[in-house]
Amino acid sequence: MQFVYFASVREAIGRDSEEFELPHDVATVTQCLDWLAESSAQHKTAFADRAKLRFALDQQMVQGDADISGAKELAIFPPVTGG
Amino acid sequence: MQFVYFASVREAIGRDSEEFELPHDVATVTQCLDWLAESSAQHKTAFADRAKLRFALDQQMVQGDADISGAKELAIFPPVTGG
Amino acid sequence: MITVRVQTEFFDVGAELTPLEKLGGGAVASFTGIARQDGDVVAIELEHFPGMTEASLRKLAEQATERWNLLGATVIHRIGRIEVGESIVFVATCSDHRAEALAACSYLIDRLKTDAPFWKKEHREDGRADWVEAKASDNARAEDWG
Amino acid sequence: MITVRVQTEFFDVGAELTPLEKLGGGAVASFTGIARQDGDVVAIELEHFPGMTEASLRKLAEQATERWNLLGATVIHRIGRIEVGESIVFVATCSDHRAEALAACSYLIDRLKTDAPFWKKEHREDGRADWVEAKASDNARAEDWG
Repeated sequence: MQFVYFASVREAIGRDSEEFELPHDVATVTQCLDWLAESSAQHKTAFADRAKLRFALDQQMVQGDADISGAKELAIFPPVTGG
Repeated sequence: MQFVYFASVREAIGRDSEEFELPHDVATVTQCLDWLAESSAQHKTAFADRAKLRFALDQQMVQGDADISGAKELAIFPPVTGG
Repeated sequence: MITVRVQTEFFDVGAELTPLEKLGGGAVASFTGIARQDGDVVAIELEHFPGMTEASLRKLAEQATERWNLLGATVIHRIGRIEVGESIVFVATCSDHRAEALAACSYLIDRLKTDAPFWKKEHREDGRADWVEAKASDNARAEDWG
Repeated sequence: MITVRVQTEFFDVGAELTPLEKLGGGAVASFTGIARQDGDVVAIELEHFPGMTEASLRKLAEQATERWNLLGATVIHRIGRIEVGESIVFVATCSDHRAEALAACSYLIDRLKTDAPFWKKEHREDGRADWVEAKASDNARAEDWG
Protein backbone atom coordinates (compact mmCIF):
# COMPACT_ATOMS: atom_id res chain seq x y z
CA MET A 1 0.00 0.00 0.00
CA GLN A 2 1.11 3.54 -0.80
CA PHE A 3 1.30 5.88 2.19
CA VAL A 4 1.36 9.64 1.65
CA TYR A 5 2.02 12.25 4.30
CA PHE A 6 1.32 15.96 4.45
CA ALA A 7 2.30 18.99 6.51
CA SER A 8 3.52 18.23 10.07
CA VAL A 9 3.15 14.46 9.53
CA ARG A 10 5.33 14.66 6.42
CA GLU A 11 7.94 16.68 8.30
CA ALA A 12 7.93 14.35 11.33
CA ILE A 13 8.40 11.25 9.17
CA GLY A 14 10.86 12.98 6.88
CA ARG A 15 9.34 11.86 3.59
CA ASP A 16 6.37 12.56 1.28
CA SER A 17 5.39 8.96 0.68
CA GLU A 18 6.48 5.36 1.01
CA GLU A 19 5.20 1.93 0.04
CA PHE A 20 4.74 -1.06 2.35
CA GLU A 21 3.28 -4.52 1.98
CA LEU A 22 0.99 -4.85 4.97
CA PRO A 23 0.43 -8.04 7.00
CA HIS A 24 -2.97 -9.61 6.32
CA ASP A 25 -4.23 -8.90 9.85
CA VAL A 26 -3.99 -5.12 9.28
CA ALA A 27 -7.59 -4.33 8.34
CA THR A 28 -8.38 -0.74 9.37
CA VAL A 29 -6.75 2.68 9.16
CA THR A 30 -6.01 2.61 12.90
CA GLN A 31 -4.34 -0.80 12.58
CA CYS A 32 -2.21 0.65 9.73
CA LEU A 33 -1.05 3.40 12.06
CA ASP A 34 -0.25 0.92 14.84
CA TRP A 35 1.80 -1.13 12.39
CA LEU A 36 3.54 1.86 10.76
CA ALA A 37 4.39 3.35 14.19
CA GLU A 38 6.69 0.38 14.74
CA SER A 39 8.70 1.03 11.57
CA SER A 40 10.73 3.95 12.98
CA ALA A 41 11.01 6.40 15.86
CA GLN A 42 9.88 9.13 13.43
CA HIS A 43 6.71 7.24 12.57
CA LYS A 44 6.01 6.65 16.27
CA THR A 45 6.39 10.39 17.00
CA ALA A 46 4.31 11.40 13.97
CA PHE A 47 1.42 9.15 15.02
CA ALA A 48 1.66 9.73 18.80
CA ASP A 49 -1.33 12.05 19.08
CA ARG A 50 -4.06 10.21 17.18
CA ALA A 51 -6.66 12.92 17.87
CA LYS A 52 -4.58 15.24 15.68
CA LEU A 53 -4.56 12.92 12.65
CA ARG A 54 -6.91 12.76 9.70
CA PHE A 55 -7.04 10.17 6.91
CA ALA A 56 -7.94 9.84 3.25
CA LEU A 57 -8.26 6.39 1.71
CA ASP A 58 -7.87 6.58 -2.07
CA GLN A 59 -8.50 10.34 -1.69
CA GLN A 60 -11.74 10.00 0.28
CA MET A 61 -11.78 11.33 3.85
CA VAL A 62 -12.36 8.43 6.28
CA GLN A 63 -12.35 7.74 10.03
CA GLY A 64 -9.82 5.55 11.82
CA ASP A 65 -12.15 2.55 11.82
CA ALA A 66 -12.41 2.50 8.00
CA ASP A 67 -11.72 -0.83 6.29
CA ILE A 68 -8.61 -0.58 4.09
CA SER A 69 -9.23 -3.68 2.01
CA GLY A 70 -8.87 -2.97 -1.71
CA ALA A 71 -7.47 0.51 -1.13
CA LYS A 72 -4.29 1.52 -2.94
CA GLU A 73 -3.37 4.66 -1.01
CA LEU A 74 -3.69 5.91 2.56
CA ALA A 75 -2.96 9.59 3.20
CA ILE A 76 -2.20 10.65 6.76
CA PHE A 77 -2.17 14.31 7.74
CA PRO A 78 -3.14 16.82 10.46
CA PRO A 79 -6.53 18.61 10.42
CA VAL A 80 -6.76 20.83 7.33
CA THR A 81 -6.23 24.60 7.59
CA GLY A 82 -6.88 26.02 4.14
CA GLY A 83 -8.93 29.03 3.14
CA MET B 1 -43.60 73.95 2.27
CA GLN B 2 -41.89 72.19 -0.62
CA PHE B 3 -43.52 68.93 -1.74
CA VAL B 4 -41.54 66.45 -3.82
CA TYR B 5 -42.93 63.38 -5.52
CA PHE B 6 -41.29 60.25 -6.87
CA ALA B 7 -42.12 57.30 -9.11
CA SER B 8 -45.85 56.46 -9.40
CA VAL B 9 -46.80 59.39 -7.14
CA ARG B 10 -44.87 61.80 -9.37
CA GLU B 11 -46.54 60.36 -12.47
CA ALA B 12 -50.06 60.47 -10.94
CA ILE B 13 -49.68 64.11 -9.91
CA GLY B 14 -47.88 65.04 -13.09
CA ARG B 15 -45.06 67.00 -11.53
CA ASP B 16 -41.79 66.50 -9.60
CA SER B 17 -42.41 69.10 -6.95
CA GLU B 18 -44.54 72.06 -5.93
CA GLU B 19 -44.70 74.60 -3.13
CA PHE B 20 -47.72 75.41 -0.95
CA GLU B 21 -48.31 77.58 2.08
CA LEU B 22 -50.18 75.33 4.48
CA PRO B 23 -52.98 76.38 6.82
CA HIS B 24 -51.87 76.53 10.47
CA ASP B 25 -54.07 73.62 11.50
CA VAL B 26 -52.15 71.20 9.23
CA ALA B 27 -49.76 69.67 11.76
CA THR B 28 -48.89 66.13 10.62
CA VAL B 29 -47.87 64.34 7.41
CA THR B 30 -51.30 62.71 7.19
CA GLN B 31 -53.02 66.09 7.55
CA CYS B 32 -50.77 67.40 4.71
CA LEU B 33 -52.01 64.58 2.50
CA ASP B 34 -55.65 65.27 3.42
CA TRP B 35 -55.16 68.93 2.54
CA LEU B 36 -53.17 68.27 -0.68
CA ALA B 37 -55.74 65.69 -1.85
CA GLU B 38 -58.24 68.55 -2.19
CA SER B 39 -55.99 70.55 -4.52
CA SER B 40 -56.71 68.46 -7.65
CA ALA B 41 -58.22 65.21 -8.90
CA GLN B 42 -54.64 64.02 -9.63
CA HIS B 43 -53.59 64.59 -6.02
CA LYS B 44 -56.69 62.80 -4.78
CA THR B 45 -55.90 59.78 -6.99
CA ALA B 46 -52.21 59.77 -6.07
CA PHE B 47 -53.02 59.73 -2.36
CA ALA B 48 -56.03 57.38 -2.51
CA ASP B 49 -54.24 54.29 -1.16
CA ARG B 50 -52.46 55.58 1.92
CA ALA B 51 -51.02 52.14 2.76
CA LYS B 52 -48.93 52.43 -0.44
CA LEU B 53 -47.37 55.76 0.47
CA ARG B 54 -44.12 56.50 2.28
CA PHE B 55 -42.79 59.86 3.47
CA ALA B 56 -39.54 61.68 4.06
CA LEU B 57 -39.51 64.93 6.02
CA ASP B 58 -36.39 66.94 5.22
CA GLN B 59 -34.96 63.69 3.79
CA GLN B 60 -35.63 61.58 6.90
CA MET B 61 -38.08 58.70 6.58
CA VAL B 62 -41.12 59.33 8.82
CA GLN B 63 -44.54 57.85 9.54
CA GLY B 64 -47.85 59.55 8.73
CA ASP B 65 -48.25 60.85 12.28
CA ALA B 66 -44.97 62.79 12.17
CA ASP B 67 -45.14 66.46 13.20
CA ILE B 68 -44.28 68.72 10.24
CA SER B 69 -43.56 71.87 12.21
CA GLY B 70 -40.27 73.45 11.19
CA ALA B 71 -39.84 71.11 8.20
CA LYS B 72 -39.02 72.63 4.80
CA GLU B 73 -39.68 69.65 2.54
CA LEU B 74 -42.05 66.70 2.49
CA ALA B 75 -41.33 63.92 -0.01
CA ILE B 76 -44.17 61.54 -0.90
CA PHE B 77 -43.50 58.29 -2.75
CA PRO B 78 -44.40 54.60 -3.00
CA PRO B 79 -42.45 51.92 -1.09
CA VAL B 80 -38.86 51.81 -2.35
CA THR B 81 -37.72 49.09 -4.79
CA GLY B 82 -33.98 49.58 -5.31
CA GLY B 83 -31.21 47.02 -5.28
CA MET C 1 -13.18 53.53 4.61
CA ILE C 2 -16.69 54.12 3.33
CA THR C 3 -17.38 54.63 -0.37
CA VAL C 4 -20.89 55.45 -1.58
CA ARG C 5 -21.77 56.34 -5.16
CA VAL C 6 -24.95 56.77 -7.19
CA GLN C 7 -24.19 56.87 -10.91
CA THR C 8 -25.54 56.20 -14.38
CA GLU C 9 -22.20 54.73 -15.52
CA PHE C 10 -21.20 51.08 -15.41
CA PHE C 11 -18.98 50.07 -12.50
CA ASP C 12 -15.89 47.86 -12.65
CA VAL C 13 -16.20 45.26 -9.89
CA GLY C 14 -12.51 44.39 -9.96
CA ALA C 15 -11.47 48.02 -9.66
CA GLU C 16 -13.90 48.53 -6.77
CA LEU C 17 -12.64 45.47 -4.87
CA THR C 18 -8.92 46.32 -5.14
CA PRO C 19 -8.88 49.10 -2.50
CA LEU C 20 -10.86 46.92 -0.07
CA GLU C 21 -8.34 44.09 -0.52
CA LYS C 22 -5.55 46.48 0.54
CA LEU C 23 -6.97 47.59 3.89
CA GLY C 24 -5.14 44.90 5.85
CA GLY C 25 -8.21 42.78 6.59
CA GLY C 26 -8.33 39.06 5.95
CA ALA C 27 -11.77 38.97 4.35
CA VAL C 28 -13.50 40.81 1.51
CA ALA C 29 -17.08 39.96 0.55
CA SER C 30 -19.08 41.39 -2.33
CA PHE C 31 -22.52 41.26 -3.86
CA THR C 32 -23.54 42.36 -7.36
CA GLY C 33 -27.19 42.71 -8.31
CA ILE C 34 -27.93 42.29 -12.02
CA ALA C 35 -31.02 43.08 -14.11
CA ARG C 36 -32.20 39.52 -14.54
CA GLN C 37 -33.87 38.03 -17.61
CA ASP C 38 -37.48 37.79 -16.47
CA GLY C 39 -40.35 37.32 -18.91
CA ASP C 40 -40.56 40.07 -21.51
CA VAL C 41 -38.69 42.71 -19.51
CA VAL C 42 -36.01 44.29 -21.69
CA ALA C 43 -34.72 46.98 -19.37
CA ILE C 44 -35.32 48.58 -16.02
CA GLU C 45 -35.25 52.22 -15.11
CA LEU C 46 -34.08 53.44 -11.74
CA GLU C 47 -35.34 56.70 -10.24
CA HIS C 48 -33.96 58.01 -6.96
CA PHE C 49 -34.13 60.91 -4.50
CA PRO C 50 -30.90 62.86 -5.03
CA GLY C 51 -29.18 63.81 -1.79
CA MET C 52 -31.30 61.57 0.39
CA THR C 53 -30.12 58.48 -1.52
CA GLU C 54 -26.43 59.04 -0.85
CA ALA C 55 -27.12 59.93 2.80
CA SER C 56 -29.18 56.79 3.34
CA LEU C 57 -26.54 54.56 1.72
CA ARG C 58 -23.81 56.18 3.81
CA LYS C 59 -25.87 55.66 6.95
CA LEU C 60 -26.28 51.95 6.14
CA ALA C 61 -22.54 51.62 5.49
CA GLU C 62 -21.79 53.35 8.81
CA GLN C 63 -24.20 51.09 10.68
CA ALA C 64 -22.61 47.99 9.11
CA THR C 65 -19.10 49.28 9.87
CA GLU C 66 -19.94 49.71 13.54
CA ARG C 67 -21.89 46.48 13.94
CA TRP C 68 -19.31 44.22 12.27
CA ASN C 69 -16.14 46.20 12.92
CA LEU C 70 -15.48 46.66 9.20
CA LEU C 71 -12.29 48.11 7.78
CA GLY C 72 -14.17 49.20 4.67
CA ALA C 73 -17.58 49.22 2.99
CA THR C 74 -18.53 50.18 -0.56
CA VAL C 75 -22.02 50.73 -1.95
CA ILE C 76 -22.58 51.68 -5.59
CA HIS C 77 -26.02 51.95 -7.16
CA ARG C 78 -26.72 52.77 -10.78
CA ILE C 79 -29.65 54.92 -11.85
CA GLY C 80 -31.35 55.60 -15.19
CA ARG C 81 -32.02 52.97 -17.82
CA ILE C 82 -30.33 49.60 -17.28
CA GLU C 83 -30.62 46.87 -19.92
CA VAL C 84 -31.28 43.27 -18.91
CA GLY C 85 -27.93 41.63 -18.13
CA GLU C 86 -26.34 44.82 -16.82
CA SER C 87 -25.32 45.29 -13.21
CA ILE C 88 -27.49 47.52 -11.00
CA VAL C 89 -25.94 47.51 -7.57
CA PHE C 90 -22.65 46.57 -5.92
CA VAL C 91 -21.96 46.12 -2.23
CA ALA C 92 -18.61 45.09 -0.75
CA THR C 93 -17.12 44.86 2.72
CA CYS C 94 -13.72 44.26 4.28
CA SER C 95 -13.19 42.84 7.75
CA ASP C 96 -10.55 40.91 9.68
CA HIS C 97 -12.64 37.73 9.50
CA ARG C 98 -14.96 36.11 6.98
CA ALA C 99 -18.09 35.85 9.13
CA GLU C 100 -18.18 39.60 9.66
CA ALA C 101 -17.48 40.51 6.02
CA LEU C 102 -20.17 38.14 4.72
CA ALA C 103 -22.82 39.11 7.27
CA ALA C 104 -22.23 42.82 6.68
CA CYS C 105 -22.47 42.31 2.92
CA SER C 106 -25.85 40.57 3.29
CA TYR C 107 -27.03 43.26 5.70
CA LEU C 108 -26.13 46.07 3.29
CA ILE C 109 -28.00 44.65 0.31
CA ASP C 110 -31.00 43.58 2.41
CA ARG C 111 -31.35 46.97 4.09
CA LEU C 112 -30.64 48.91 0.88
CA LYS C 113 -33.71 47.23 -0.64
CA THR C 114 -36.03 48.73 2.00
CA ASP C 115 -34.24 51.85 3.26
CA ALA C 116 -32.76 53.62 0.24
CA PRO C 117 -35.03 55.82 -1.92
CA PHE C 118 -34.82 54.06 -5.28
CA TRP C 119 -37.76 53.10 -7.49
CA LYS C 120 -37.62 50.59 -10.31
CA LYS C 121 -39.69 50.57 -13.47
CA GLU C 122 -39.75 47.59 -15.84
CA HIS C 123 -39.76 48.25 -19.58
CA ARG C 124 -41.30 45.44 -21.64
CA GLU C 125 -40.91 44.26 -25.22
CA ASP C 126 -44.22 45.80 -26.27
CA GLY C 127 -43.23 49.22 -24.95
CA ARG C 128 -45.26 49.03 -21.76
CA ALA C 129 -43.55 50.11 -18.56
CA ASP C 130 -44.68 49.37 -15.00
CA TRP C 131 -43.41 50.37 -11.60
CA VAL C 132 -42.18 47.38 -9.63
CA GLU C 133 -44.14 46.62 -6.47
CA ALA C 134 -42.21 46.35 -3.21
CA LYS C 135 -41.92 42.77 -1.97
CA ALA C 136 -43.08 41.67 1.47
CA SER C 137 -40.21 39.17 1.50
CA ASP C 138 -37.71 42.04 1.19
CA ASN C 139 -39.26 43.77 4.20
CA ALA C 140 -39.12 40.54 6.19
CA ARG C 141 -35.42 40.03 5.37
CA ALA C 142 -34.56 43.63 6.27
CA GLU C 143 -36.42 43.36 9.58
CA ASP C 144 -34.55 40.14 10.44
CA TRP C 145 -31.44 42.27 10.92
CA GLY C 146 -33.15 44.12 13.77
CA MET D 1 -20.99 26.31 -14.54
CA ILE D 2 -18.43 25.15 -12.01
CA THR D 3 -14.86 26.44 -12.05
CA VAL D 4 -12.26 25.04 -9.66
CA ARG D 5 -8.57 25.91 -9.73
CA VAL D 6 -5.56 25.36 -7.49
CA GLN D 7 -2.66 27.56 -8.51
CA THR D 8 0.48 29.35 -7.35
CA GLU D 9 -0.33 32.39 -9.50
CA PHE D 10 -2.27 35.46 -8.40
CA PHE D 11 -5.90 35.58 -9.46
CA ASP D 12 -7.78 38.57 -10.89
CA VAL D 13 -11.03 38.93 -8.99
CA GLY D 14 -12.65 41.12 -11.64
CA ALA D 15 -11.79 38.66 -14.42
CA GLU D 16 -13.17 35.76 -12.35
CA LEU D 17 -16.45 37.56 -11.63
CA THR D 18 -17.18 38.57 -15.22
CA PRO D 19 -18.29 35.12 -16.48
CA LEU D 20 -20.53 34.65 -13.42
CA GLU D 21 -22.20 38.03 -14.10
CA LYS D 22 -23.08 36.82 -17.60
CA LEU D 23 -24.96 33.64 -16.67
CA GLY D 24 -28.36 35.34 -16.63
CA GLY D 25 -28.75 35.29 -12.85
CA GLY D 26 -29.71 38.34 -10.82
CA ALA D 27 -27.18 37.85 -8.03
CA VAL D 28 -23.43 37.28 -7.82
CA ALA D 29 -21.70 36.98 -4.46
CA SER D 30 -18.00 36.63 -3.78
CA PHE D 31 -15.55 36.14 -0.97
CA THR D 32 -11.79 36.74 -1.03
CA GLY D 33 -9.55 35.51 1.77
CA ILE D 34 -6.34 37.48 2.25
CA ALA D 35 -3.16 36.74 4.24
CA ARG D 36 -3.82 39.14 7.09
CA GLN D 37 -1.25 41.18 8.98
CA ASP D 38 -1.04 39.28 12.27
CA GLY D 39 1.81 39.75 14.73
CA ASP D 40 5.21 38.99 13.19
CA VAL D 41 3.94 36.74 10.39
CA VAL D 42 5.49 37.81 7.09
CA ALA D 43 4.17 35.10 4.79
CA ILE D 44 2.20 31.90 4.77
CA GLU D 45 2.90 28.73 2.85
CA LEU D 46 0.14 26.52 1.53
CA GLU D 47 0.63 22.79 1.00
CA HIS D 48 -2.09 20.65 -0.55
CA PHE D 49 -2.93 17.13 -1.69
CA PRO D 50 -2.82 17.27 -5.51
CA GLY D 51 -5.76 15.54 -7.14
CA MET D 52 -7.78 15.21 -3.97
CA THR D 53 -7.84 18.98 -3.49
CA GLU D 54 -9.47 19.73 -6.84
CA ALA D 55 -11.94 16.86 -6.38
CA SER D 56 -12.96 18.06 -2.91
CA LEU D 57 -13.42 21.65 -4.11
CA ARG D 58 -15.48 20.45 -7.07
CA LYS D 59 -17.63 18.34 -4.75
CA LEU D 60 -18.30 21.35 -2.51
CA ALA D 61 -19.22 23.45 -5.55
CA GLU D 62 -21.57 20.72 -6.77
CA GLN D 63 -23.22 20.43 -3.36
CA ALA D 64 -23.72 24.21 -3.21
CA THR D 65 -25.06 24.28 -6.78
CA GLU D 66 -27.68 21.68 -5.95
CA ARG D 67 -28.64 23.06 -2.55
CA TRP D 68 -29.08 26.69 -3.69
CA ASN D 69 -29.91 26.17 -7.34
CA LEU D 70 -26.83 28.06 -8.50
CA LEU D 71 -26.15 29.03 -12.10
CA GLY D 72 -22.44 29.09 -11.39
CA ALA D 73 -19.82 28.59 -8.70
CA THR D 74 -16.10 29.37 -8.74
CA VAL D 75 -13.48 28.28 -6.23
CA ILE D 76 -9.82 29.27 -6.62
CA HIS D 77 -7.17 28.50 -4.02
CA ARG D 78 -3.54 29.53 -4.20
CA ILE D 79 -0.72 27.28 -2.97
CA GLY D 80 2.96 27.85 -2.23
CA ARG D 81 4.34 30.94 -0.52
CA ILE D 82 1.92 33.84 -0.11
CA GLU D 83 3.15 37.14 1.35
CA VAL D 84 1.05 39.02 3.90
CA GLY D 85 -1.43 41.20 2.03
CA GLU D 86 -1.82 38.78 -0.89
CA SER D 87 -5.03 36.94 -1.65
CA ILE D 88 -5.22 33.23 -0.79
CA VAL D 89 -8.67 32.06 -1.75
CA PHE D 90 -11.59 33.22 -3.88
CA VAL D 91 -15.13 31.88 -3.87
CA ALA D 92 -17.98 33.22 -6.00
CA THR D 93 -21.52 32.17 -6.79
CA CYS D 94 -24.28 33.16 -9.20
CA SER D 95 -27.96 32.61 -8.55
CA ASP D 96 -31.29 34.10 -9.55
CA HIS D 97 -31.71 35.70 -6.15
CA ARG D 98 -29.42 37.28 -3.57
CA ALA D 99 -30.25 35.08 -0.58
CA GLU D 100 -29.12 31.94 -2.45
CA ALA D 101 -25.95 33.49 -3.88
CA LEU D 102 -24.88 34.87 -0.49
CA ALA D 103 -25.69 31.71 1.48
CA ALA D 104 -23.88 29.49 -1.03
CA CYS D 105 -20.83 31.77 -0.94
CA SER D 106 -20.69 31.50 2.88
CA TYR D 107 -21.18 27.74 2.68
CA LEU D 108 -18.33 27.29 0.20
CA ILE D 109 -15.75 29.16 2.24
CA ASP D 110 -16.90 27.62 5.55
CA ARG D 111 -16.80 24.07 4.20
CA LEU D 112 -13.56 24.61 2.26
CA LYS D 113 -11.89 25.41 5.60
CA THR D 114 -12.70 21.97 7.01
CA ASP D 115 -13.11 19.71 3.96
CA ALA D 116 -10.36 20.58 1.48
CA PRO D 117 -6.85 19.18 2.02
CA PHE D 118 -4.81 22.35 2.45
CA TRP D 119 -2.30 23.04 5.25
CA LYS D 120 -0.99 26.44 6.18
CA LYS D 121 2.39 27.29 7.65
CA GLU D 122 3.19 30.73 9.05
CA HIS D 123 6.63 32.21 8.37
CA ARG D 124 7.77 34.77 10.95
CA GLU D 125 10.17 37.70 10.90
CA ASP D 126 12.84 35.76 12.78
CA GLY D 127 12.78 32.92 10.25
CA ARG D 128 10.71 30.54 12.36
CA ALA D 129 7.85 28.74 10.66
CA ASP D 130 4.95 26.93 12.34
CA TRP D 131 2.04 24.92 11.06
CA VAL D 132 -1.27 26.63 11.78
CA GLU D 133 -3.56 24.71 14.15
CA ALA D 134 -7.08 23.96 12.96
CA LYS D 135 -9.69 26.10 14.74
CA ALA D 136 -12.62 24.60 16.64
CA SER D 137 -14.68 27.63 15.54
CA ASP D 138 -14.13 26.67 11.88
CA ASN D 139 -15.43 23.16 12.56
CA ALA D 140 -18.47 24.56 14.34
CA ARG D 141 -19.28 26.89 11.42
CA ALA D 142 -18.87 24.09 8.87
CA GLU D 143 -21.12 21.79 10.90
CA ASP D 144 -23.80 24.48 11.14
CA TRP D 145 -24.46 23.90 7.41
CA GLY D 146 -25.49 20.29 8.15
